[in-house]
Amino acid sequence: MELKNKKWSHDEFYAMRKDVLTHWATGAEVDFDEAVRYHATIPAKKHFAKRLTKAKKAGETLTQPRAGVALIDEHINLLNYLAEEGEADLLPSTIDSYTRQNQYKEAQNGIEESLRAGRSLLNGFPAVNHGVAGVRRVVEAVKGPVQVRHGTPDARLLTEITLAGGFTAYEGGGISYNIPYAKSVSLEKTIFDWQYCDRLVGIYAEHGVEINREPFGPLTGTLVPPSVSHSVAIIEAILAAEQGVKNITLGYGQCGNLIQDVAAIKALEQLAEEYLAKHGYNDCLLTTVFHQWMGGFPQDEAKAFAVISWGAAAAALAKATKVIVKTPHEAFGIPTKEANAQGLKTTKQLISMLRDQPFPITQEVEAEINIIKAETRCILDKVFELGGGDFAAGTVRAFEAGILDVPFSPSKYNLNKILPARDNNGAVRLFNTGNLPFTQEIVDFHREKMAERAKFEGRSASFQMVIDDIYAISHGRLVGRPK
Amino acid sequence: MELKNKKWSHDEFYAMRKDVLTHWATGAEVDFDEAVRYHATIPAKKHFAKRLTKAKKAGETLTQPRAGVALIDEHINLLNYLAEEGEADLLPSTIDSYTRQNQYKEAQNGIEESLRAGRSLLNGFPAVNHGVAGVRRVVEAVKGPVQVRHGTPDARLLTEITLAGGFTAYEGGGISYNIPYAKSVSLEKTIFDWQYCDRLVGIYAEHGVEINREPFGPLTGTLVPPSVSHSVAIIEAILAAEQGVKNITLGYGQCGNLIQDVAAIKALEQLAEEYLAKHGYNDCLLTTVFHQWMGGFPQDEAKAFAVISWGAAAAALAKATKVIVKTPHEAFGIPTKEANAQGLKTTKQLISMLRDQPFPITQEVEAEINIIKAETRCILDKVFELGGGDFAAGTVRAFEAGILDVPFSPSKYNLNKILPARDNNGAVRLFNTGNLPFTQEIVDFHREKMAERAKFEGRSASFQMVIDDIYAISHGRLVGRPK
Amino acid sequence: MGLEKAKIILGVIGADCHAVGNKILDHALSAAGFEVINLGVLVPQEEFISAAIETDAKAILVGSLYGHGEIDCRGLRDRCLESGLNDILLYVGGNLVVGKTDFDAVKEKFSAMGYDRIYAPGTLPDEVIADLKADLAKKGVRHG
Amino acid sequence: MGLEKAKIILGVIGADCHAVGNKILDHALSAAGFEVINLGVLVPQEEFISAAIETDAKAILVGSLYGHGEIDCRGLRDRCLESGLNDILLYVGGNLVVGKTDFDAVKEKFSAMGYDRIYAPGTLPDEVIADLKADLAKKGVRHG
Ligand code: B12
Ligand code: B12
Repeated sequence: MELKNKKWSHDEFYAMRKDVLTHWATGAEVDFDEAVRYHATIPAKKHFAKRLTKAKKAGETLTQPRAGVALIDEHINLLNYLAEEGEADLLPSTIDSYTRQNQYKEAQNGIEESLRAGRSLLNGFPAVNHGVAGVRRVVEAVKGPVQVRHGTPDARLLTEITLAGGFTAYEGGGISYNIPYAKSVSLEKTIFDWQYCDRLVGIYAEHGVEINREPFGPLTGTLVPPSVSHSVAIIEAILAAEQGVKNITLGYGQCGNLIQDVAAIKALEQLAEEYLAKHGYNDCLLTTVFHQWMGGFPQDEAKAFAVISWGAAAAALAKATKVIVKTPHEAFGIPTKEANAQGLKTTKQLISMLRDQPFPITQEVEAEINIIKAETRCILDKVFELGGGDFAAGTVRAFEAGILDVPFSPSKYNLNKILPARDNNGAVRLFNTGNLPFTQEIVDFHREKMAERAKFEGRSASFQMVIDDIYAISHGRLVGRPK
Repeated sequence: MELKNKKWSHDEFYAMRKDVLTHWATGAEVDFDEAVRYHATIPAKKHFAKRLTKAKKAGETLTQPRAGVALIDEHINLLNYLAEEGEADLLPSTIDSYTRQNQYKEAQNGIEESLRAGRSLLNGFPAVNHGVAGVRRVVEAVKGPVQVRHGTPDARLLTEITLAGGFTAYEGGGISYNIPYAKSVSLEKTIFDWQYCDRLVGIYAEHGVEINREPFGPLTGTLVPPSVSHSVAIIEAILAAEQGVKNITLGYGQCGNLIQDVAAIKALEQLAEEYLAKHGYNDCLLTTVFHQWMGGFPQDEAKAFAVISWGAAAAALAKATKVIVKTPHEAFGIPTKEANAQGLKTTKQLISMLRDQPFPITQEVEAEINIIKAETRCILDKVFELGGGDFAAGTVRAFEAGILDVPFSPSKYNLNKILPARDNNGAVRLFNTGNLPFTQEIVDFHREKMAERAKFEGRSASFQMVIDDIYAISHGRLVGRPK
Repeated sequence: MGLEKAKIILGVIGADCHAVGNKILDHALSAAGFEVINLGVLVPQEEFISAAIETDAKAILVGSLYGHGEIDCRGLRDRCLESGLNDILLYVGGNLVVGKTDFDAVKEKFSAMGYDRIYAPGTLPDEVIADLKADLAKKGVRHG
Repeated sequence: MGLEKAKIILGVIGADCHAVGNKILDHALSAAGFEVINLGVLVPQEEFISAAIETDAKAILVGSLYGHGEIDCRGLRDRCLESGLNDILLYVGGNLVVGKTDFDAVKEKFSAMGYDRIYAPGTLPDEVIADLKADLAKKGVRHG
């Protein structure tokens, strides 16, 4: 197999499909034509892509939680509670970690233990084990549009089952569900497997079924500079579009400095439009998703509400199409449904209070947009070049060379050479730009920013600064200053 | 008596004092010289004015709750809990409503009923009834600087007792503790009575005791346009300075539109410096206080956290010296100490996360600063003119004429002619400028802003719009749009 | 028109100065066809009574927001009876007690004090108006 | 120097990919003078055991953040014993169970599974280092 960013033929796809559907017993339940007919019966208000498109036009920011439990009825109750009490606009089904690792036996075990224990022992909804019929019970009983959210390097069977089950949106990607989630799965393999998922969405599209696709924007969630996550997001958008995906949501995880966060969403939108058009994908509808702070949270719930609110504010001011919501239990564990609803309500209140006041595109925002764009272009163009004009092949080589490099990734396919830290205003910069293909001007920019902070703090930029920044928000600050 | 903005002579002051100290039995406990000696023993870290000055220099925003209960020990426990668990930088002693109306007998009754009931039946701390000795028990047992916060039209005895008791900061003013709090007390009387309070602070200053004074910025807390509250704040600063007050904190209640709120704090600082200097008061130290949203709150606690957070964010971005904190119980009743600490912690987290990112003075902020300044100058200069060069006399006449006019005031000395409403971005404007002495340009500005919103909503500006705006935040929006 | 408007006394009791809800209720009740005698804020019990006698009002609507409602509202029913206001409706609303409290307990307490209807914090005028119309209709009072 | 460094196995168990805490612990433990054999994330029980045998480690530090700790950590002590690791220290930390839970109950549960020390969410490295030094000293292990 030679990895190329090229639309799979139906033959290629169906050949692989035979095998995929045997990975677990429930694969046999998938009947594509019947599934297409089933999708035709889903009402518009439960349709994810349609709801997003409407929100984009109206300038709304929609709220979406993370949530998933082991058993179907509990899962339905949970989602409906979040829709009603939490006023969530969009719903998720967060998949458990065994399923994410294709450990369906362990997932089955988790279902059974949960039945016995009377509480969920899984950290998510094991959709593959529940099968098409189980998934449909959820889709039918739940009051809003639902998306699959996971973190699965090889998600082929999960995609088959959940889409046949009637989900209208699907998170993930060959890079974004590998680099933060896996240790020793090659990018060649995950990009290839995700071409399968994207192709399946594309084939649904060919049959008139619109499914929203969303690369996982925040990656490791820990001090990821916008240009790094934007590069990954845009590459995944291109890979998806090539396979026929038409409705794409690109994501970004809050860094915490308002100017940088607003600029990041604007830059992401503009760059994605530009690159998709430039590479010949002109019929995708793009929306954006802003993730509330994805790193370590404060344990105190009142303090967690502050972090949640600041994320809500930034999402609203940046006019992201949707916001993924954290909860006051974040530092401890999977939230109760009540805690989850609280995070949603806090977010909803802030978003609706701010919807009438867009953040002005000030000089500072403009400057930040420009730097993010310049950095991202350096990376993307180099990836394309390394791939000899192919983003799929280029991505694999770029990670090898550290041209793409995600901080704190557990993957051995990631070089782990760059080191991010906050500048004196809390924006995420690089105190080591590693092998990122930046111009000297950009490298100097980062160096100056770090020097400014180092001088202010009376210490030199070092790994201790990075550690301080990692703990900062959970300890009540944005910038990890020395004591 | 002819009301004039003129420093009282010692004779005038001491003549009135004799009477004041007889208003309730505890007045006899006041011994000024002994009190001056007592103040000398108060350590710097418990000294309000010193803490504020330090914060101003360091660019910090300090947190302060409202809190007060009927009984001394409970009050001490409450304040220490808020300092420790709530991490409050500054502490209050909120006075109960009977004391505020000089109904010391009812307050005594409330103390006794509270003793019997085992819980506070008063909505604050009845300092006059507890007397100098009682107040000192609080000052000594409490871990931080404490301020008296109340809403008392005639606060002369309260001031005597609490200052002799060792409080180092004192809220209120002849306008700001009349117009929002009284119905039929004349401004002549309250300004006069507050000259007494300010003079007392001035005499303490003459004896080397620095007491911080703070006019009550938010007034009725309900859609008060910045220029209206700024005018009152600056007049009260001038009245206080004339009586010898040297350390003044000027306040503003959050309106909810970030640009307007940031601009309001900047404009307040700049205008106050300008007017104090212009009128010959050159040795006052000015700081600012930002009040989190003072109008109706959402009942849901998660939503209340959002409102609290947005207030914290605005305070931090505006770089106010301190912020007065609301609680998740706001819509229901006096908060438990736990709820109060939660509001403080949320606020603290946001403020410390934002302290490294000042809001840029963008064109939009600049424009808003200019309009607030222009409006406030119109009002202040007219007040001065009406008073024949005297701000005290001018204020009385200005309220009669509606030159000064506070929305939703219960006072019959307020004209109640202006009608505020939000513009399309949520900034508070006037859809009826009443008799405010604005230039035609300013009147047109407000008219255009309201027309813009009216057009957007497809209805004309009317009292219904005002009502919708009053309910908006508690119902989850900033602008009260029609359903 | 034709029919006389039912007269309603409105006011905020005790040392309480919260004026906003009072102004909105005044506006809404008037728009709904009642003749509102609004005593404003800081109203002592006697003033409610004398205004009701003077105007032959059908109902007294007492607001209390600031937390002292429990102390301030006690005895108003007795005063009504003492003053010969035997049939008058007594409503009370606002933030009646100190602190966030279970509303059922509050309701019971004020019900025992003789109030006909007790409203929770944040009640909207429409609810009050509907109740008032129904209660007055039961008493045979109509209004234009 | 002079003294040999005590060897410590570090890893995140099961299907768990949370890498940040693991990297920071590695850094802090190494700086504190331990020889850290960091297995990274997604580590099966067997790998902890074989690494400990191979390196003659004095302690295994198991991390579990993602909520499946209860299932994943069971039986590790037995495997140690089966493999002749009779005297090895077993620490476990992270967000060990699904959901915000009373930590005492969690502690009891993992203590019953044979872990010597159990750490609450958000534990800082300094605490772990101090405990490790103390526990190793008790066993007569010193390190440079
Ligand atoms: C960043 C993050 C992620 C990143 C991780 C990126 C990466 N590869 O590292 C991403 C986004 C990929 C992610 C994914 C998931 N996450 Co996550 N994640 C977090 C988060 C926000 C911060 C973790 C972190 O880095 N903290 C900073 C480091 C320095 O602290 P730490 O990890 O806590 O480690 C310290 C201590 O705990 C202790 N410690 C840790 N291990 C050990 C071991 C020993 C022996 C000792 C002594 C001490 C110790 O020392 C460390 C240093 O101080 C936490 C919540 C939080 N804490 O705020 C959730 C959290 C851990 N994640 C959670 C979950 C459920 C998931 C997912 C399943 C997705 C989902 N349902 O939302 C997936 C898991 C996928 C998988 N297979 O594992 C849950 C776990 C729930 C539970 N236990 O009930 C948490 C608690 C969030 C929540 N409340 O729901 N996550
Ligand atoms: C604005 C406000 C103020 C302004 C008032 C300005 C003014 N003159 O009007 C200022 C800043 C001056 C102020 C002062 C004080 N306030 Co105040 N204030 C508020 C606040 C934030 C909003 C009130 C408001 O205007 N709401 C909007 C209107 C439209 O709603 P409403 O008042 O609730 O009225 C509606 C309903 O309740 C109902 N209703 C009201 N009355 C009646 C009567 C009847 C018969 C019926 C049927 C219905 C009804 O209908 C109204 C229309 O929908 C509330 C908290 C909140 N609700 O969020 C606190 C609050 C009412 N205040 C409170 C307190 C304690 C005070 C002070 C003592 C200061 C302090 N300790 O902080 C002083 C009181 C001074 C005094 N002597 O009264 C407490 C009361 C506590 C309690 N009951 O346990 C509250 C609840 C805040 C809190 N949680 O601590 N306050």
